[in-house]
Amino acid sequence: MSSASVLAQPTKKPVGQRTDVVIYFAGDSGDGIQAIGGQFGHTCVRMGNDIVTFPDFPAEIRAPAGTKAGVSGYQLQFGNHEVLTPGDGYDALIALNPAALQARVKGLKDNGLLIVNTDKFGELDLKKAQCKTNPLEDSSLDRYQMFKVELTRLTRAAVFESPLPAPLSNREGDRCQNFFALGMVCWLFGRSLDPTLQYIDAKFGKRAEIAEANKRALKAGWVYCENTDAYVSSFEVTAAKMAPGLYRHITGNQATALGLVAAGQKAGLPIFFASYPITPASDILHQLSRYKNLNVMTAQAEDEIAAACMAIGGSYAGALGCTATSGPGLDLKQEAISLAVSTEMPVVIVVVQRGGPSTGLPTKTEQADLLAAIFGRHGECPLPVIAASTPSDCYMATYEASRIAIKYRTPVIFLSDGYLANGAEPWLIPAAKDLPPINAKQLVEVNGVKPFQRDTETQARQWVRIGTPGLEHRVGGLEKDIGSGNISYDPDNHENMTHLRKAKVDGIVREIPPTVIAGPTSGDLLILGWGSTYGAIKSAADLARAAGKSVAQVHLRYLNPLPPDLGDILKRYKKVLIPEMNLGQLSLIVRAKYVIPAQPLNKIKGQPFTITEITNAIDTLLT
Amino acid sequence: MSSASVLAQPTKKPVGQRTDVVIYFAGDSGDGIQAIGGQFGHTCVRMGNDIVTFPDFPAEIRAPAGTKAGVSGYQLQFGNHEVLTPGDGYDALIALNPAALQARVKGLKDNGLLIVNTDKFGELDLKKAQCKTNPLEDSSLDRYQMFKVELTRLTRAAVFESPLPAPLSNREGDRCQNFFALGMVCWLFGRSLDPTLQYIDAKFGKRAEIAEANKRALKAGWVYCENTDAYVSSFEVTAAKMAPGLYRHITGNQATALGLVAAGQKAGLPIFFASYPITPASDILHQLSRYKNLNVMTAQAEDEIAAACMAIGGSYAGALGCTATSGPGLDLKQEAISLAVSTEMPVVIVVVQRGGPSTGLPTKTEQADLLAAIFGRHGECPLPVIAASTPSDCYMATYEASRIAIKYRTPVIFLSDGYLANGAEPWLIPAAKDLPPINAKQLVEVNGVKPFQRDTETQARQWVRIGTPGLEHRVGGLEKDIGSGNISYDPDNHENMTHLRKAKVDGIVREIPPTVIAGPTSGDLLILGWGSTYGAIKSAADLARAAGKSVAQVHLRYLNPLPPDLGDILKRYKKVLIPEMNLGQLSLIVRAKYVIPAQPLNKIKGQPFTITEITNAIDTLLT
Amino acid sequence: MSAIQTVPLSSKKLTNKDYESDQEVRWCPGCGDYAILRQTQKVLAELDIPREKHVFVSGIGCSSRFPYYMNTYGFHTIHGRAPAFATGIKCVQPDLTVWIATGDGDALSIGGNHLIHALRRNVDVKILMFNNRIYGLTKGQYSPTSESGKHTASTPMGSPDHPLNPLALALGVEATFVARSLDRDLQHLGQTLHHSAKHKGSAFVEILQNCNVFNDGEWEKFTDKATKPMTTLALEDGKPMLYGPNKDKGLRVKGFKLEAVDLAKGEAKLEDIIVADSTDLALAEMLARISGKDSLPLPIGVLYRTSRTCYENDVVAQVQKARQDKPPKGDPLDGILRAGETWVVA
Amino acid sequence: MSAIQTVPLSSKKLTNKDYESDQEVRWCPGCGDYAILRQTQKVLAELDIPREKHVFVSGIGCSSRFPYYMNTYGFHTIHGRAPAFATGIKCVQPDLTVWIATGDGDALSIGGNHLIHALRRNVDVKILMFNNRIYGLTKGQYSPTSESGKHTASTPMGSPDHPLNPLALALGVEATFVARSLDRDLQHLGQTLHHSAKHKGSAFVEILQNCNVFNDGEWEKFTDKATKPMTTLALEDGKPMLYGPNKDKGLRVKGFKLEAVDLAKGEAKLEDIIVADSTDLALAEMLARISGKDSLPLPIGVLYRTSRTCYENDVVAQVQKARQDKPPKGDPLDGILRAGETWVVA
Ligand SMILES: Cc1ncc(C[n+]2csc(CCOP(=O)(O)OP(=O)(O)O)c2C)c(N)n1
Ligand SMILES: Cc1ncc(C[n+]2csc(CCOP(=O)(O)OP(=O)(O)O)c2C)c(N)n1
Ligand code: SF4
Ligand code: SF4
Ligand SMILES: [Mg+2]
Ligand SMILES: [Mg+2]
Repeated sequence: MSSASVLAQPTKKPVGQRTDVVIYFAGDSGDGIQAIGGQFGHTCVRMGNDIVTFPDFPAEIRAPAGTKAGVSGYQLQFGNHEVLTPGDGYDALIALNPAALQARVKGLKDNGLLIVNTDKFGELDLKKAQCKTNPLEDSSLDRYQMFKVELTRLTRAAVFESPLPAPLSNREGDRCQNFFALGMVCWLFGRSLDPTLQYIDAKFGKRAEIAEANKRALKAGWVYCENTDAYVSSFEVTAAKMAPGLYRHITGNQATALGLVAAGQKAGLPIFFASYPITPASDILHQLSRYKNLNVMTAQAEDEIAAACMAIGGSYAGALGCTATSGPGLDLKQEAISLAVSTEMPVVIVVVQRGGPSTGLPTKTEQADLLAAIFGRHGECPLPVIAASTPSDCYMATYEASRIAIKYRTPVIFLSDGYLANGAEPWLIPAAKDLPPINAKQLVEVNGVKPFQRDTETQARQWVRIGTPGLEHRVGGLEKDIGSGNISYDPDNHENMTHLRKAKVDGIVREIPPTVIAGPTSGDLLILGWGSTYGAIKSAADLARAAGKSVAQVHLRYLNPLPPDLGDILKRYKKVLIPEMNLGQLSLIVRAKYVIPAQPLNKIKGQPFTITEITNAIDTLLT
Repeated sequence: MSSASVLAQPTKKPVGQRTDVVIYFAGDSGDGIQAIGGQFGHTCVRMGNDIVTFPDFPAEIRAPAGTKAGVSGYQLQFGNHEVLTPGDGYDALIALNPAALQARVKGLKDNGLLIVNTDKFGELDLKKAQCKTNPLEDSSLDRYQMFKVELTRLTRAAVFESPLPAPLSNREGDRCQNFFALGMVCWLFGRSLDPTLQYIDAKFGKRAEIAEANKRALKAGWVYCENTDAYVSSFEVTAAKMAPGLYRHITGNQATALGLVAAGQKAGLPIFFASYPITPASDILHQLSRYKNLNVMTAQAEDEIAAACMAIGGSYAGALGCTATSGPGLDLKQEAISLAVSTEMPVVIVVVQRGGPSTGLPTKTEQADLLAAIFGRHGECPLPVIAASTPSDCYMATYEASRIAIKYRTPVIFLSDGYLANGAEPWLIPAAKDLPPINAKQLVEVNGVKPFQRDTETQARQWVRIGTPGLEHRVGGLEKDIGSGNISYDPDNHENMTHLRKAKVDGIVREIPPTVIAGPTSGDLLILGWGSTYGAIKSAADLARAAGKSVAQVHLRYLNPLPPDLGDILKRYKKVLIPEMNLGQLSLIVRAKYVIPAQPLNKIKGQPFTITEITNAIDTLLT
Repeated sequence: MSAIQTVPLSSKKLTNKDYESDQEVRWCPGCGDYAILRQTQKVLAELDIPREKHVFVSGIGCSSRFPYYMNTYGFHTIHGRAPAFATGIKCVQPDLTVWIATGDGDALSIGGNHLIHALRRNVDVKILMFNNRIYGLTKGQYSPTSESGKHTASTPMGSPDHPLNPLALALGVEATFVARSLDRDLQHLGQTLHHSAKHKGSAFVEILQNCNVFNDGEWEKFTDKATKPMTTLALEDGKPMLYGPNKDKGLRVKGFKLEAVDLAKGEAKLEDIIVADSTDLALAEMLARISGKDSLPLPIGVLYRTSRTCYENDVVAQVQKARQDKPPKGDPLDGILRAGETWVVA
Repeated sequence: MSAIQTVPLSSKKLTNKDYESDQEVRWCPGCGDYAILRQTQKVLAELDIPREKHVFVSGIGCSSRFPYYMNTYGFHTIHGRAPAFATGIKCVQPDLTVWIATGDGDALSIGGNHLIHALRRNVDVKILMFNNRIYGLTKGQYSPTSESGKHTASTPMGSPDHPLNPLALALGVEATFVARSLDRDLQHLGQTLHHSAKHKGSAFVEILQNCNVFNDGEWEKFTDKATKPMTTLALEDGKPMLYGPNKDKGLRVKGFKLEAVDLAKGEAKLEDIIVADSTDLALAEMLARISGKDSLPLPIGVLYRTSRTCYENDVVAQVQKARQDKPPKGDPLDGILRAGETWVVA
């Protein structure tokens, strides 16, 4: 279904202009925050803005109501230009209860708009939120524009204003509060209600009374702002100049799933995806299990080890075997991945990084699995590692990971993270025909080629279609004779094979296009990044250059092997800054490989970098 | 049982003198090569020599008889000075069949002594060994001193010379061939037969006919050389000047087991050792299960994951939890180790490295698990890593690993390898009282100290004796509040905790004594090593200095954190060479940390370095 | 005995409250886990065991958050491995009462192997498996106990797996105590927990638990007051297996099969009805096979119990025996360092 | 059907020889594995399946070297995980005949979880478990089937573990084919392998195998010609369970227990003797519990078989159904990329 863009709801009040706005919705886990956040983002996109979103929710399915631990948040930036991060400070915070206020008000800019539901500031509410005094009454919020709303009362009034198609309980009525709030926000930022009205119909269509109640609440919120005397004004953000074409929303996990499907289609192979659920990777399994009509098989394994082994078995049998997991699962899969390296099986391992160590912060983002991806297996066990920089970029990154896995007959790790996985952005839908081809040639007949024979360019060994008469052979994890593939304990052979495995992966540099440098090709500072830090780094680098500083940016897709021209590039700058959401993992590799004193900038809070944090680091290094 | 040293068997023939000799015994897996190799080493030791041994056997329990794959070898160097490696080339090779000859003759020095069993060079034997022509007849062995013996016939003659205490089959008689060969070698190198005669009695005592047959064969081998006209001469190696004291033989695995027992004794804690068998680590379990009278509990778990978890459970309950494994098992344990890092449990993880990746070369040695030990877990998950340099050094290294684990409440990885694990050397037995103390203080009463309170120096948190009334608390793998230990999703807290975990491990530098430099304290070349390469590096460095070169040696016990003075030391040499049995893992860390272009020297053949290999690298670097 | 000992306080009588920790309970409102938590706190207060001697070990899952809410010792470990941690704990401190709180995913999917090995070893731990037939914490994928064909987040076209029967599995590996109870039958749950606590050895208790968010109503027909009498059969040793609102239906054996009969309708006499006997393995296996899907009522209570040495007892006994048989002399460490063949260099 | 297909050659009749690979067999002389290898080669030659359609998958262990010696496709994987690899293989190429060669350690210790999940899913693989009650490859530690108290390299004072009963485990997880045979009874072994090959679904075959190096004689009383008639009972569907040199001893049911009776001594009549019926689960469970340690003979042959959809069939069928129900139009990839809500920027 494709739908045209929509226009702003007409208002009678004066409207200001802004180039971008950052909004934060916050409430209880059960308050439907993710729904209205997503819906608001969608509306912005339909109105032609670029957006970046950042859902931020607790690890519990439903943490105790009213507590800070239970706060669910949704941050979103929309603008009339390319938007790269969810934004540093918020222009507006919608806080549906005191806990949400307490937990998130730190991020609101001075003079920012603060919408609070005054009906939720009773004594018990304050206690649950661990407020000693009522923040609405002490002067702690003086530096914000406060917009107090009796959200609960007003919602009820709107919902039960006239009879509904069927009776609804008070509790059910109260559940519509989020849409009342959304209605307000739509008014405030001149957003159309249409996409949301459509959404409500589609979602609650089967229960007309609920749909009607939510629609009433949504409209009431809008009308409330239009009519209220409260001193707040509406802003408008005009449409961004986006490349023309067909767009859709996409999260990183969706893009990852689509990238795998695309690889299967282009390679003419079935996808065999085996996985064990784990936050924040589970959605990839959910997505893929809905693409069976594109020759995708999915299996929920008994654990991560089995998932990896099933995927390898799938590749052995001629499919593109893949699996997805997060940190703890990566640890568990390493032994199997090691077998895939040894037996040269094309497998894609998606790792959606989250806060560690151990169970850590399962719903928060981090980039601390890079070294584990590259070095986390016993023995010399090299494999390619690839990362994506934005949610939609997961599509091409996964595709590229698959292409390399197939071409080089090797497991490839694709590194995503919690921020990419759950973050959404508008995506100019690429055409299938523009994808680079994937040659998934398998040996399907006896033609003089031996199962262990290698491609002279890639060093990839044959991918024998098992079941083919005359090609019967055995593979395994013991060291293999470099020629015949039979077990070999010969010392020289082992050294040769070890070098061969390394050379094969190192040889993938030939796949890497020349490195793109944003900014000057030599100068004072190069910011080198990888993964989801892209947006923040680009914004900060752009700002620095706009301020006349000699700052360039390189963002890596290939982490192993590194691009062949990287060493030369690095040497052209006086300083190199490497921002990472870890304690300096890419830094370690770059320092070791190029023997340069690259500066790490580390943040390890389960939250993406803000632009300001990177700007500050630039300023410190350049003075 | 302690036994006095023994004197050489008196011979009537002239005797030459040597400072050291390298011998290689080779035969079929079923030929008893390991037995006579061990026995010969033992004899040398009893005669006052220093020795280093290197058993080298196939991965199969018993590979097919007569094939190269089935060759079992035992290399041994003995000398009248400190012996550091099993030797580069052999002075003598005892080859009990053509396969053994074919597989090992490469290592025999020119003009070296080659003893062959001519009875085993029939057509079938040659075919099994894949010999096209009979090597005894073509001229391929001309550069060796060949000593052909009809070993089978002579052994039978000796064994059945007169009636035995009970009848023996021909096959059983033939099994004595190894002792005939040993008898010959004892004559050739002026070794006493007494220790072997004692050994035979002890081992076969219950079956007098077998004991008698073996003794006859042993003596016959000696007498054969004494009387034979073959042109071979006997050499003697006088006793080495070894520090006075009580000695024993020890392998790395024995020393590792003893180190753990020592730690338990000194800390006043039970040892709870849980493990899953894997070559070459299994023996540690076997050893420890024999020390139950020293308060050692051992458990054979269902797999490596369970073993690690059991060990952590043991530590949680107040014992010193430990486990041992090899590469594939390390991969599997990483997720559990990550929990031990997060919950701060003192656990010792022994990793006996072997050839990888995957199943690789399970009976061969390698040093390729260093990066996996340091970085192989998801998230930022630091822990101390410690290595041993010789078989007997495993004792102190394991003890130190345990001491640090307990003092800092952290899992510690101790890296051994196949060469250390199976290699034996004489060991001046240390006294229990000389070990540094271990303070294993646990919180066993309510005294105002909180379970998550930290030691101000070490940052170690309390080790609460669970079961103590009033100290009930909960731990887990989710991120913990830095003060209370309760679950915390707070961004700043996570960053603080991440830094705290790193600082705690980094702080272990305070345990590291000043680095010992062998050779000049500044100069042309520093050779930096770790693990079992010690002997080869020391020998080569000593030789280089003797030849007037400016070459120093530093050998690391602490791999993480690295010694605090290492950076300064490295900078004092023009070049740094890092020999490793991997593709440059320590090199990577050193280059990253100190930003110096250290030179890797890599060997990855499942075999230890020879002195020559290191000497060559020195020569290349210094010219 | 192991060297690790703690001194128990003279234990005053405790109440449920004493077993509530200071941590907020973070399950969804309405989750069956609440009832299990409350019953466990109640049962513990009734047991004659000092509070500090209880340890709750868990894996990962909603259910595995359990230890945080118990004011005892607690270890929230990693997914599926709780039995292994518990085994280590028991070997080092055999006098602790070790509980495992686990889910159907944690225990039977990733943790299946550790579970069966703990059970066959008869490690003295009480395993409470909260069976909601779904993965709660990861938001609704099917679990090893989900019925085949089930539509979930990961199986939009239905699950292709045949489910595991937890009780049949436990019996198959010769667990020494196998029981089933319900989150919504507080009294039965309390009793069952009590029995498990009293059992010396591994106790496996499957607790049918409602996940009202991702699998609401899964067990309703067994827990709903209206249907429960006909759909469940509470086993009581020595008593005939009767059920139904008027206790006039019962189970009878026919060949090697169980059969439901109606006494009121004269289909059988009381003497025909099997008498519950939790020591009969073959009977337990037949009962365990009742799925509740056909006409037979689902048995709840203790299906089987037997006694066998506990693993940790043997482990500890070997240490004791070794210390008796080979008592270390002098400094024991010096003793073993010098054991075996040694020689003197002068 | 999956997209992965190969074209079979018109298969000429093959012999044992054709199933021997060119690799040297590297087991210890006298190892029971040799006999199993030879029988398997023989059975394969007799089956109506082209050679290239066989795949042998294994874990790690002496037994797991098996695939190297079979001139078929073979995958020597990692310790304990063969069932998971096999599941992947079967889903992608369901028409292959997939065999798993595994040991008691590989299958039941580290691999226990994958085994039970493969069995309950009924993945169509033939699992040959070489039970030598020891770890051979790692030189003689006890395994999950070793009797408790066993003295081995790792248990000098005796194993503290109660052994697993592989057949009871398999039945506990509702395996659809459960059998036992002996390395030394070539004919019986051949037949049993044949039955397993013909079964559609997971077939679990325990093969009692002698490790003459580390556990010699473990099964001697069941394999030795002299004692075998009294110690084993060969099950044959439809035939009464008779054994003994003169087939005059048999098994009878008493309550829920099996009992050995001597017909010659008049202890029972032929009608009292149970008739073998491999479709009766309760009977199979009782037979599986016979340990061979007491007076009852150890049953060999097929204890149980039933039929159930195979996992991979469902997996593949869902793909087929999805392709029928939602046939991709145009370039299918473009189709899904553009599915859902989209909008045009002009
Ligand atoms: C190694 C690992 N894999 C996966 C996960 C993700 N995970 C957490 S809980 C869970 C399953 C929970 O299901 P269950 O055990 O039934 O518990 P419930 O939430 O239903 O109580 C999974 C897959 C994890 N935490 N660790
Ligand atoms: C992950 C891992 N752990 C441990 C090992 C060591 N290992 C190899 S085979 C084996 C057990 C073999 O026993 P079994 O499966 O009974 O086979 P058998 O040799 O008796 O035929 C073990 C523990 C390994 N190879 N990989
Ligand atoms: S998701 Fe289900 S099991 Fe988990 S807390 Fe919520 S209701 Fe309970
Ligand atoms: S160790 Fe045992 S099982 Fe392994 S090959 Fe030798 S006899 Fe066979
Ligand atoms: Mg569950
Ligand atoms: Mg075995």
